[in-house]
Amino acid sequence: IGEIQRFLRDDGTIKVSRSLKETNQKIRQKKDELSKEFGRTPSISELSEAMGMPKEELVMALEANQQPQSIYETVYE
Amino acid sequence: MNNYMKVEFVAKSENESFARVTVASFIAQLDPTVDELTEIKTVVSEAVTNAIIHGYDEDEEGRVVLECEIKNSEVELRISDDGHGMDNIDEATQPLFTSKPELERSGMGFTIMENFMDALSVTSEYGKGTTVIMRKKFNQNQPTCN
Amino acid sequence: MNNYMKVEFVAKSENESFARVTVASFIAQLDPTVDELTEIKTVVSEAVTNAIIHGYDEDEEGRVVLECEIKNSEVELRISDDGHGMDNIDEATQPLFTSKPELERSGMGFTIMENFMDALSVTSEYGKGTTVIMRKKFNQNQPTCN
Ligand SMILES: Nc1ncnc2c1ncn2[C@@H]1O[C@H](COP(=O)(O)OP(=O)(O)O)[C@@H](O)[C@H]1O
Ligand SMILES: Nc1ncnc2c1ncn2[C@@H]1O[C@H](COP(=O)(O)OP(=O)(O)O)[C@@H](O)[C@H]1O
Ligand SMILES: [Mg+2]
Ligand SMILES: [Mg+2]
Repeated sequence: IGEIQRFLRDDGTIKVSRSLKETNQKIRQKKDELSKEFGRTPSISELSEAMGMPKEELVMALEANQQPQSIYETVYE
Repeated sequence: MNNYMKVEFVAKSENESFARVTVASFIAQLDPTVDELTEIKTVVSEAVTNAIIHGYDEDEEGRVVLECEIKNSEVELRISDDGHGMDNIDEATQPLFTSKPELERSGMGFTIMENFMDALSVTSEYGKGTTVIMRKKFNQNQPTCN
Repeated sequence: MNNYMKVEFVAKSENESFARVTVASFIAQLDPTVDELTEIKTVVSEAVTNAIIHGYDEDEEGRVVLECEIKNSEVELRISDDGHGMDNIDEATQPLFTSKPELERSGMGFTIMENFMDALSVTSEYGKGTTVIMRKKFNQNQPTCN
């Protein structure tokens, strides 16, 4: 139980940026799995159900690995 | 870092989760912790739900306006509606007070906003509308992990 | 299903990603596929980047306005700025045309918008500003399994 409590506490204090990136990787895996299974890309609701995650969190996490595409980096790096 | 956005949307309950993501993705620039973001999303839900349900009785002609301003590490949220308004703000903001017990509302909306934010102010005029302003400082303590 | 939102934000490049998530979470109501959502986010990026970089030269006094309307299964996006505007829209919308080659822009923004959306219209006045309107129908094909 102490372990779980520590896990929960750590989970709450990690930065959103890191949490979203980790979730993003899991979503990508799940998306590939479902695409193979269905023979087409899954819808947002299918993916959110498969991930056990609300649509809104899915949408935010989907953006997480897009950051390097931001014009800031395109223009200034 | 300073930034500003304003979003306006139809008073439909579907837009509560839209409002939550919108604010969350704006605040994400400050790279808060998961807990801090969850708290902000909760107060946005409470204030937006109040505007939709109490302000407009879910009348889809109603428009909710949500502004978010970032000044250095402080966030100010302003949620307003031109709906029914209230005549007794002191009573309305008491814990457990609800004017819609039939909807199984908890009456804890304002109490939650007060607890999760550093400052809360409510202005309202009966028949005119309501504005809720909340403030919170982020990144008070340096990140412990990352 | 009908719905409407309007968001206004400072012409800062950080807000490009904010605009993408805002539109994506609004459109999520139509239950698009992940790929459809990616396409919509791409056109939002192109139009918002243009407003910030070409319309305002990243002047943070500038405000970008993004409206999104859902009518049944059709989405209309309107992105506008009160920036520099253009005097030759035909030339500007040609593939590979860019007025800022020094920024390594590809000149493909309008071409991408045209390809990913069902309809694109651009209005602009030199010295006044620009409005881009795009439309797309979703869920053309019913889901095959569910
Ligand atoms: N935007 C608003 N417009 C009109 N009345 C409001 C608004 N927000 C809150 N109220 C009033 O304040 C009361 C308390 O709000 P709250 O603490 O969120 O509890 P609840 O929403 O569960 O009733 C509401 O029942 C309502 O009477
Ligand atoms: N919002 C805008 N305000 C002023 N000029 C614009 C705007 N959007 C596009 N333009 C003009 O149209 C040209 C082509 O745009 P685009 O196809 O997106 O290519 P790029 O952004 O790579 O230059 C730009 O280089 C610019 O001159
Ligand atoms: Mg409430
Ligand atoms: Mg462009």
